[in-house]
Amino acid sequence: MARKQRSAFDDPARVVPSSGFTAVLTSVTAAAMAFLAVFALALSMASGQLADRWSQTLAQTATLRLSAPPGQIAEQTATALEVLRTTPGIASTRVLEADEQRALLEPWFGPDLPVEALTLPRLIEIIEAPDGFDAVGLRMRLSAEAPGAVLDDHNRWRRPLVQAAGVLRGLAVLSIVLIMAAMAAMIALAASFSLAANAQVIRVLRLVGAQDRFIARAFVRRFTLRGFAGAAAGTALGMAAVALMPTVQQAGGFLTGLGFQGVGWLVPLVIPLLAAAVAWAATLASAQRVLKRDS
Amino acid sequence: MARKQRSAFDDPARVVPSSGFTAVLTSVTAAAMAFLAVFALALSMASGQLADRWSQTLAQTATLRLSAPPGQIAEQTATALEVLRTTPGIASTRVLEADEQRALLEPWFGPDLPVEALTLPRLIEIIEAPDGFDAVGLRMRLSAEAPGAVLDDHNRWRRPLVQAAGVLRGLAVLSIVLIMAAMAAMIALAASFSLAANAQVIRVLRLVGAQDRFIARAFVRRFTLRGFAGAAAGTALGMAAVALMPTVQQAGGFLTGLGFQGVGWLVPLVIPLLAAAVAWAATLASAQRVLKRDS
Amino acid sequence: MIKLTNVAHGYGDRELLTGVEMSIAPGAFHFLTGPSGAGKTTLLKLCYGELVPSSGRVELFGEDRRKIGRDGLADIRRRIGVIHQDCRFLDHLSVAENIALPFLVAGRPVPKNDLGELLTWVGLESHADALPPTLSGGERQRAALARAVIMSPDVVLADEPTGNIDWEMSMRLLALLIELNKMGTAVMIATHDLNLIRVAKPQVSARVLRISERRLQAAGADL
Amino acid sequence: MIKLTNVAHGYGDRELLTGVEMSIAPGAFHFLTGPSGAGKTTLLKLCYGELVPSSGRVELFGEDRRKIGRDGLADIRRRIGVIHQDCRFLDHLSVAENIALPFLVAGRPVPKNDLGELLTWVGLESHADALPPTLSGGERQRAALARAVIMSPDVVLADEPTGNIDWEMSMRLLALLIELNKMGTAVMIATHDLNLIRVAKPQVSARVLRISERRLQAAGADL
Ligand SMILES: Nc1ncnc2c1ncn2[C@@H]1O[C@H](COP(=O)(O)OP(=O)(O)OP(=O)(O)O)[C@@H](O)[C@H]1O
Ligand SMILES: Nc1ncnc2c1ncn2[C@@H]1O[C@H](COP(=O)(O)OP(=O)(O)OP(=O)(O)O)[C@@H](O)[C@H]1O
Ligand SMILES: [Mg+2]
Ligand SMILES: [Mg+2]
Repeated sequence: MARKQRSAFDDPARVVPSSGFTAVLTSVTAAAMAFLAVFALALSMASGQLADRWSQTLAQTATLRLSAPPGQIAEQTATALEVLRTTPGIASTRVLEADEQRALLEPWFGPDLPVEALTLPRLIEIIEAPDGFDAVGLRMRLSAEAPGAVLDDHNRWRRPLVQAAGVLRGLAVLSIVLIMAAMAAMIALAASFSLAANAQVIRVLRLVGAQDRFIARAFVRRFTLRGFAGAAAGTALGMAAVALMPTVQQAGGFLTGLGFQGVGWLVPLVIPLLAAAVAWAATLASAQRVLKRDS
Repeated sequence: MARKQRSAFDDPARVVPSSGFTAVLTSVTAAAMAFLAVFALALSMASGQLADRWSQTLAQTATLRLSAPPGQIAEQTATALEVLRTTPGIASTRVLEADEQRALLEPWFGPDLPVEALTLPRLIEIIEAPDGFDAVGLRMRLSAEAPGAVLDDHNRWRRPLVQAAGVLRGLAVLSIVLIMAAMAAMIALAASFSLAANAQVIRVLRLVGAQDRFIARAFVRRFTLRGFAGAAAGTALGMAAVALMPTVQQAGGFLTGLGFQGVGWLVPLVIPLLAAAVAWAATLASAQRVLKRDS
Repeated sequence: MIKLTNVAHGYGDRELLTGVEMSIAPGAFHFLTGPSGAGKTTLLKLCYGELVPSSGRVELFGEDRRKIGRDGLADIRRRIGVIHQDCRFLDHLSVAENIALPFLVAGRPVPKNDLGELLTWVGLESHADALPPTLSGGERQRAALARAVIMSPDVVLADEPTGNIDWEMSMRLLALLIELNKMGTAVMIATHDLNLIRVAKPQVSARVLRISERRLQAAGADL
Repeated sequence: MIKLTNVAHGYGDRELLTGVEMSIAPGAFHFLTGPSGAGKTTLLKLCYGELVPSSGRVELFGEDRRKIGRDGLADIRRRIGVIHQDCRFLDHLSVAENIALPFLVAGRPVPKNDLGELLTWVGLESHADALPPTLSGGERQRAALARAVIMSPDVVLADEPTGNIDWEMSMRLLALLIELNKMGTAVMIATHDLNLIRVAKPQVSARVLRISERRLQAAGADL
């Protein structure tokens, strides 16, 4: 049995045992769940970033196709460009060169396609601003001002990927919510178990005239500190583990590894605070329950 | 204090308390971790399926483009088809019709493209067998027998997605490994804590002449059963929760919701067995440690 | 200060005490005897409010036990020093801290001098820093007595305080209780040790109560 | 059967017992006295192997305590019935189960008749199904005694077995121990109750040992 460091003469809260397995229990539970929570956070943030990149890469381009008799093509191109320029949410536009058009068509026709000989429509690449533009409104304006222009906003291609990204993010958030809930539940359990294990201590304190307030305060302080300390240790361990994870190859800019970016490293720091809050609430609740029960 | 159901007269293992908070502790820990593990499993399997679909959808098609003088095109097409037919790993091939080619080109040229007037290359769609084919070998054979044929295996498109799918699956496996490890650690901890809390029981048993074997057996049996029962309950709850999850919209066949498919429902059933095994090993180890320590 | 009127108590169906009339006035000195299992400990628990009677009325310092809230009970416990039969301590605190516990939980400063004197009186000065589990049986009882009296309570209720103590030390503890009683503290001692009662009787005007057939009676002249 | 040769024991630096020579032969009847904290419980713990002496040699049934493994110690415990000073029970088992515990852990069938008789003898027949925490102090001690003797051990070591029991019941337990002793069981009782010793002396040829100034001595003629 280890001797305490400070005496209860100086610090009345020491009437609650600090060592012993119920104490370790709370700390270790908090640490383990915090460790898991850090990983869940990392996963959630990584898949969030992944989802963002996918939406951005695929969503922020569109194409305008202009077919018109050779005499009108230049005029309609200018009109269309003007329309695009004044459409909010479009960052830039660019008329594709013949070479680029050939490159686009090469998979289908081979390099020998006589692009010059064909009455190919003119293609204008549109780069969206982050907020995107109003495709329906743009289509209406175009049909009025440049009837040969057809807008292709790649919706067909991007919808499934944007949805996929959304689902991914949803799964990550779900798992973090689950782990946080499990953490809260386990800490609460550990705190009430510890309190139950200290029934003997409570009896002795009652016998010598301790008021509920005094007993509850002593327990709540102890367990809040323990929950915080345990979760802090677990978080630190988890962050160290995440930092040491081998970085995944960035495949074509599509993917990012597991890990925090920049200020993202600050996010896991809420975990110990959360754990402390949970431990506080759980201990207070079960202290009041236990104290009320045994007369 | 609840009375026991059966008497220790009939079942000597009852000398270890079955109720009380140390018992509940082990069961509840096992249940909570099993619950989490089920979700991790579901996540891992869902992302595994997601990854599989992505690889399949994108990886299992390829295109062969044949450009040749009009007189040779029929002959080379026949040769190429013959080559493809004899290439292992190709499930089927199909020569694209003019309409289909027009549909493919429409986004670039509009519906008015005079396909008939153009010397368009012939396009052959290749459906791979699940194992895929040897693209390098096929290219070599084609260059010898049908020099106008160019194989496009969509590698450019599929590589990032296949890698993305792999990373996703990796993250899911990582999280399941982490949760399983946490489950094992927590059950082991709970078991040894419970044993420590029963130091008094061990002392009494020693006093009346119980051998280590007897004490260890009583504890190990108890805790193994508890770990199993707790984990079984947690698994059942987790599976029920997964089954009740709203199914995510299948976006373009790319995505699947969180859940188990067919025999996948049997996989979580290993969790209680694993928990029981962990509880067994942990209790045995700490029983032997505790028993050895207090002489 | 403590008054029991027509009190009955039992566990489950089994009635243990019935029609108990008793009162502890300031300065009283009572012995409580009766065979093992008669209900001595139960009666003491009724007196310090740990048990609520099945029927009848228990008044603690003028208040009906049934109407006393938990904080009120805590206040009352500070005025009653209890020596429990299976002396309960906080095993993680030293003997000195355990004895000073009533001061600690009341948030009052511990009078270190009184504590030292008391430790010496009960012969535990060399065990002040020991942990309770290392104490011998008699040392535990003496520590429990010290804890019961440290706050100079109005009443001391002692349950079998000399069960594990040799005769010499018993006399010393009895002397301490008698001295407290002379200063006005009411004392009630549950014991099966008739010799202790015989020795005490000439020194204080002690009343001897006996539980017999579920009733509380004044003991016969055989004591 | 139990033999202590030049045994010394202490906790930490503090030496409690020194140069102890003692042996418990079959059929012997010993009393052990000494002031509170003298080391009576410690000496008994040495006798049933819970403590290993700081120096000297303890022989239990012919074997050196230091050479006895844990399973060997378990076997020896089945031959020694111990009544612990703070009677320890398994609180989740009934009183009857607790008393039968030595049979249960030995994997032997419980002789229900003997158990019933024993319960009646110690006056616990109506508490057979109660849980230990509900027992009164004296009832606990009686249950501990019943558990110690149920297996008809070769030696019974009783630590303060009558501390919480009234005189009448004490006499009854003493009679039980004397009867066992007459059937060959060695008995050693640590007690501070000199009356108990005085009553027993005429009935059995009891030796009275006394711990005084860290040494074990035969008690003087004042008993
Ligand atoms: N919580 C309880 N539940 C049920 N029965 C109880 C409980 N507490 C005590 N008893 C029973 O009530 C009876 C009286 O108990 P109590 O402790 O008051 O006796 P006592 O007079 O102090 O005896 P002793 O001298 O042996 O200490 C005993 O038979 C005991 O078994
Ligand atoms: N584990 C321990 N660690 C330290 N000191 C101990 C330990 N056990 C006992 N002691 C001390 O050793 C001394 C003798 O203890 P022991 O229990 O043998 O006394 P005893 O003769 O049985 O006394 P009593 O009649 O009061 O029961 C006491 O002063 C006690 O504080
Ligand atoms: Mg009692
Ligand atoms: Mg002792």
